[in-house]
Amino acid sequence: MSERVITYAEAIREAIGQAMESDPSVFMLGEDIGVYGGAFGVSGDLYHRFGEERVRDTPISEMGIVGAAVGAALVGMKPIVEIQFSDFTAHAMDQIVNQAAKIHFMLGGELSVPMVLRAPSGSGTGAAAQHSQSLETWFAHVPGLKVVLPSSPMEAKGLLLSAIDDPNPVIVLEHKLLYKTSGHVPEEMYKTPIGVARVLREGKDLTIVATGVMVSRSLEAAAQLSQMGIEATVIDPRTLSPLDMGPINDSISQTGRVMLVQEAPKHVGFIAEIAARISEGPAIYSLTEPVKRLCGMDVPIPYAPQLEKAVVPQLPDIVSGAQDLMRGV
Amino acid sequence: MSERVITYAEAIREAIGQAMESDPSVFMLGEDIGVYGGAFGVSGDLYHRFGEERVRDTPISEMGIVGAAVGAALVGMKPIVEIQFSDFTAHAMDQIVNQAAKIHFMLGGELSVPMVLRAPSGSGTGAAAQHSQSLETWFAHVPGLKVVLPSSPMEAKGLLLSAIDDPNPVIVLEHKLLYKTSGHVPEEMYKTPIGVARVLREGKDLTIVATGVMVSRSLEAAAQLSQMGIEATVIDPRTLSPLDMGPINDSISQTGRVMLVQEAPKHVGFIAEIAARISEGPAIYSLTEPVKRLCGMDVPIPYAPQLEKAVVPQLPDIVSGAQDLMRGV
Amino acid sequence: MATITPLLPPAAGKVSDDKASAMAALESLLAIRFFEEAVDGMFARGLMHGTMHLSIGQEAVATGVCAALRQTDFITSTHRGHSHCIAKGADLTRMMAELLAKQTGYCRGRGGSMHIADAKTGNLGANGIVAGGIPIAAGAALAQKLKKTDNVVVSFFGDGATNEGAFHEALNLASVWDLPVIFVCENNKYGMSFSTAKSMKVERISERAAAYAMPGVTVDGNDVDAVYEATKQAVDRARAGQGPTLIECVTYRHKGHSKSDKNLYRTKEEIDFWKTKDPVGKFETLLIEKGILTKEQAEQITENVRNEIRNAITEAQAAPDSDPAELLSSVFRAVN
Amino acid sequence: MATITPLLPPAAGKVSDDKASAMAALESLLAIRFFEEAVDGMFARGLMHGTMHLSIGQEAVATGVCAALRQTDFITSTHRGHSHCIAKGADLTRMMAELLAKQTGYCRGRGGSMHIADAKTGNLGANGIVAGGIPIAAGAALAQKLKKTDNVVVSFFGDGATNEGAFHEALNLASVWDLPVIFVCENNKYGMSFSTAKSMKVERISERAAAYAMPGVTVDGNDVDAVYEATKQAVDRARAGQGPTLIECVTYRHKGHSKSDKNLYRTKEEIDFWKTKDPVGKFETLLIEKGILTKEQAEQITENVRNEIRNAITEAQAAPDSDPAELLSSVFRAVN
Ligand SMILES: Cc1ncc(C[n+]2csc(CCOP(=O)(O)OP(=O)(O)O)c2C)c(N)n1
Ligand SMILES: Cc1ncc(C[n+]2csc(CCOP(=O)(O)OP(=O)(O)O)c2C)c(N)n1
Ligand SMILES: [Mg+2]
Ligand SMILES: [Mg+2]
Repeated sequence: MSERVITYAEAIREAIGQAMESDPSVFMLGEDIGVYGGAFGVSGDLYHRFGEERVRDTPISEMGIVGAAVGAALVGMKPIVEIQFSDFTAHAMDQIVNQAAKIHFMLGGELSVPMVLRAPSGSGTGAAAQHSQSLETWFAHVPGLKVVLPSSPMEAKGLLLSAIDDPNPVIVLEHKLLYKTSGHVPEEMYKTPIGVARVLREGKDLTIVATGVMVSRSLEAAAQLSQMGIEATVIDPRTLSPLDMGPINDSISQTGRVMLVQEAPKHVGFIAEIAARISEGPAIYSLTEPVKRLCGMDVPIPYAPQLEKAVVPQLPDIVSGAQDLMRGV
Repeated sequence: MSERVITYAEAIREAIGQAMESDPSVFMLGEDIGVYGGAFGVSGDLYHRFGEERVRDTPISEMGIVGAAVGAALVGMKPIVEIQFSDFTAHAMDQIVNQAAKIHFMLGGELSVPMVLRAPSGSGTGAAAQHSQSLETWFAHVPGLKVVLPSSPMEAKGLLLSAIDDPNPVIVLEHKLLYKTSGHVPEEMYKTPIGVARVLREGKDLTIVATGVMVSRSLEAAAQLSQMGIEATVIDPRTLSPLDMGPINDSISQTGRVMLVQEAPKHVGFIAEIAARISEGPAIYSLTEPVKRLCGMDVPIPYAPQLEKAVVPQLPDIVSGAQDLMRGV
Repeated sequence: MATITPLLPPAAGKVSDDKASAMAALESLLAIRFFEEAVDGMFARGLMHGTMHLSIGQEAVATGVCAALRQTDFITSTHRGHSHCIAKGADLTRMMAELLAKQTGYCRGRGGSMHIADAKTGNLGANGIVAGGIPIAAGAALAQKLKKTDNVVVSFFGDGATNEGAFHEALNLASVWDLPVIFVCENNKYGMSFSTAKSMKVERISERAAAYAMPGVTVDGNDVDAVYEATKQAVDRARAGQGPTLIECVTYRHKGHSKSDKNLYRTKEEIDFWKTKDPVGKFETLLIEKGILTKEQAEQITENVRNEIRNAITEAQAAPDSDPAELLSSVFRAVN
Repeated sequence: MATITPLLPPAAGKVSDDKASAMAALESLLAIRFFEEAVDGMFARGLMHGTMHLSIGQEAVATGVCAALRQTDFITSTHRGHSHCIAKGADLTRMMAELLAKQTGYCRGRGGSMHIADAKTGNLGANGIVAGGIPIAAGAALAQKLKKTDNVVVSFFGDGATNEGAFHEALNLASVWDLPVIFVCENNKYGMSFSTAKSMKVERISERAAAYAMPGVTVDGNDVDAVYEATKQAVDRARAGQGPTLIECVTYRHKGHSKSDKNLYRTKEEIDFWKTKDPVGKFETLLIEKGILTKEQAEQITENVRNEIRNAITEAQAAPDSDPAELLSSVFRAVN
């Protein structure tokens, strides 16, 4: 029997549709998610299947709609907010950080905010600096938020179903370049646990830890490296908060070399946390080379295609980064 | 001749007053900075000295006032925005991050945003989770922003004068607990360079890198440690973006041990960047112990005094952290 | 546990016409007043921590509004939230315990004055962020609509809050979705030190309702009856699916904005003038004048409420301090 | 370098009454139309990258507004900003070069369609954030007040933008500070796919001005004269220190929201109806009818503008691609 293959966008839509079918408290709200089907086509036909009450188009007011989701969640609904581009979460940081993330703790534990916030993240579409950021670092740093970055259709569905089920606010940063990529996704509802990293490939020479769109890029790089006789382990943390260091530490104890790959600017980016944890031990004792970070440049994302490509790690950068690490340069 | 001693709040006020005297394009705007004198008394009598046009009370609308500062800066003014508590920058992230930080680059270099955003940061006043955060990580991660954390009256004045003079947006996060602390501050206008770390104390046994209010706390700890025969170097990066690793690397090459201290939650916090840079070399080769981070717990800041103290590093924590590091535990 | 008689609407007409409703309202006014006077005193004596914002002078707003609500209705509140919390029916002991940073407080000592919430009475929480509760109220109202309940949500906020973007976005959402929410602005003429005369150009905040094609009314916020009547109308509209209303209640705070206020921005004359319009005394006098209560009965109620507050303090002080050991495990609700 | 005759106000009365003013306005309308048709075509042929938002059908707004401005006045613009940029006097070659990601483009290829700014003509920038430019406009106007110039600032934005908090906060600041700023809403009836009928309950967006005690007017946004007259009045008020105005220009975009729009949310009839109200043809016809221009002169202008656009494309295409080597050094302006 051949495995069913669907796109990342379809996987997300399927997860939402199944959750809405099985739980009447689940609903969606966001800009242009109705008849338009979502800026990236994610909500698609959900509007036609579930109607305008549960697939709720909103005026352009990110703070308001995230706040509305917080309020609905507080009284027992399970809202899924779509923010059209993750960059626009900048408008909703108060509701995300000062409200959603803190309410359960700050108000003493009786109330909670079972809300999911999904947003397309990342560069690569020529949309320039205000539509291309990778802002996971902000959210991962905030106690009270869980943060997941699905890197494949399979993860997209499973992580989203976990997020919807979670009684806490979960930020799901999807990657624009992944929406049209395909992969096997089971039809039934299944959950990918939040807080568990995934080892995608095992190799003895070096450990690559990558997030978001860098995961598939790193896997491709690993395949090329393998042709050159370099065998890389590739690990996707999947969840940035909480972070599962187990497989990363284990792998480094085998390989002694680690390269951390993220699209976001390097300075004070999420991946520094992994470097920091390694530096605190135990993995530091296994290192035969310093840690290597391969990250976005510390610049806003430019428009021109050649500039945009230049500022985030591309396949050849990952390959040559790994080669450099193997050569100790 | 005895040195003049003033408070941190007075030092900031003096810097603003001198800048406003010497440059008519400098003005202040913020909530309750006029006759009230500022929520933490920083603007004090500036309103009476410079009038309501240049010390401009605003309606409660953080996004609007930061946006107004961006607009004024774009056409040649030098606004200094006060955000009453740094937590409320959550409302202004779009203007700070999507506008101020990116304009110079994204618009091709002709325009720039010479704006200063000052905000009181940190915990310790019983104001609970929405009034006590340390959000420097967010800003430090954004290309196009400079971020400074003055840790003494002397730095407060000097860094602020550099910030006002800088043709780029600079975020100045002041610490609430420092406002009433005193120290020597020269009367004349002087600039503390942005992007240069400061070594406050030299010791051969371990290197302590601390930010914000943790700097003075670490100095106190170092004094206690010295009594116990442990000599610590204490370094204040002062500027988180751009970050000066030189003195940190130099010191580690002498001591072989490093403890990184921040108030903000540990997970994906700024100080991880320093650990990451160490892990990338060259400092990693000098380490005789893994890096140690001493940070805020990954929880929102609680109200109760004993809880609030428990969640951020206190003097005894720094002392015992250093002892642990010396003992290799 | 220390509580007062829950507010209840009059059988018909005004609160001050109906004995049971009027007595409960008087209890509410007094409880808010005495609760806050007590904490003000404890604060001054260094027995309390942090900061706090008192509603002394504004008690009629929360009282008049909550008299029109059911326990299953919801509210969102503000940094100046004791009055809303009490009027919605909170346990005074747990409130006091929270201010005293006790384990038995509403927030287990994690929130303090600015974050008290009470799931049981539908109080979705005070809020340290000006206007922060307004979109949340819209969302809670959206949930009522989706769940097809006939509960309503009241969002309390100040005059200053109406200059925030959150106010605008939330009112627009409530308007276009016909949500069962009532926006109650306590216009006490200042947002901290900044007067409404300077922070906005409209004469009346209720004029802002027109931007959302929503009814807007202004009432005397020191008059329980007036507040109740406006709320009742708005609640009826909301329950009938006719959407939101903005109610402006004009009032005044007698005390400074917070503990650190030197009151440089308003005159003694202005404060004294407003003290003559004190909502608590005014309502008590009205009831006596109308013959709803005798002076003696009023004194008895006063004494009872004082005792409740004293009990609340005693009980709260006896409670254990909040516990640092449980902090790390309290950030997230456990996943089943 | 390819430019058109700069817009200029009529000596008196309407734009369409004054030959020089009218001819410049026609050039502006045509330049916007042809520029966008050209880029639309290049996009379709895969010669352009990213996304883009066209103002085809809305040209009269930017044209009528900018006819009332001086070069030293400022504008802030939007994601749909080509028209504003052209009407304010930008060099068409540098605009085209930017869209083609060239080093000679206004942003050196770093910004693209959504971020073109032109310091020389006072264009403080298009903006990818809906309503993002509105507070910036207020700030630029505050600077004019502080510097005691008599320049004004125009902020362009869409109907959808008026639901954002940024709109509310900025209009309030402009109001309380009496800033020389004119808020120009291009109401094209949709924010992406969401109609104004659904995104707000007011009939006219200009009604929202009342929340800031600010004059608000609605004009036919497809009529250069109407837009000009309303703007002129507002500019006069602003220059005289009498504060801001909100102008709603009712118009329509013929094309989809952006390149990826399937137009599922509006009918063909609606689009066709609005095409009959095309502002460019309408203005040309008016001028011919009024005898300001002959048909031949109009054709000549059309041909000239077409040539300018062709030149712009040719020049832009010949320019070098933008240079990755300078990126890292371009994030900050160097400190002296
Ligand atoms: C977003 C935000 N901005 C500023 C503050 C600081 N602050 C707390 S209360 C207050 C005044 C609020 O005024 P108003 O809404 O009129 O309420 P009042 O205090 O008069 O009850 C201010 C400025 C805050 N808590 N949150
Ligand atoms: C803050 C923000 N939210 C959402 C978007 C996505 N978006 C871009 S344009 C647009 C529609 C804007 O509508 P309107 O203001 O009416 O302008 P128009 O496109 O009709 O010219 C949307 C939703 C954005 N760019 N910024
Ligand atoms: Mg007020
Ligand atoms: Mg529109």
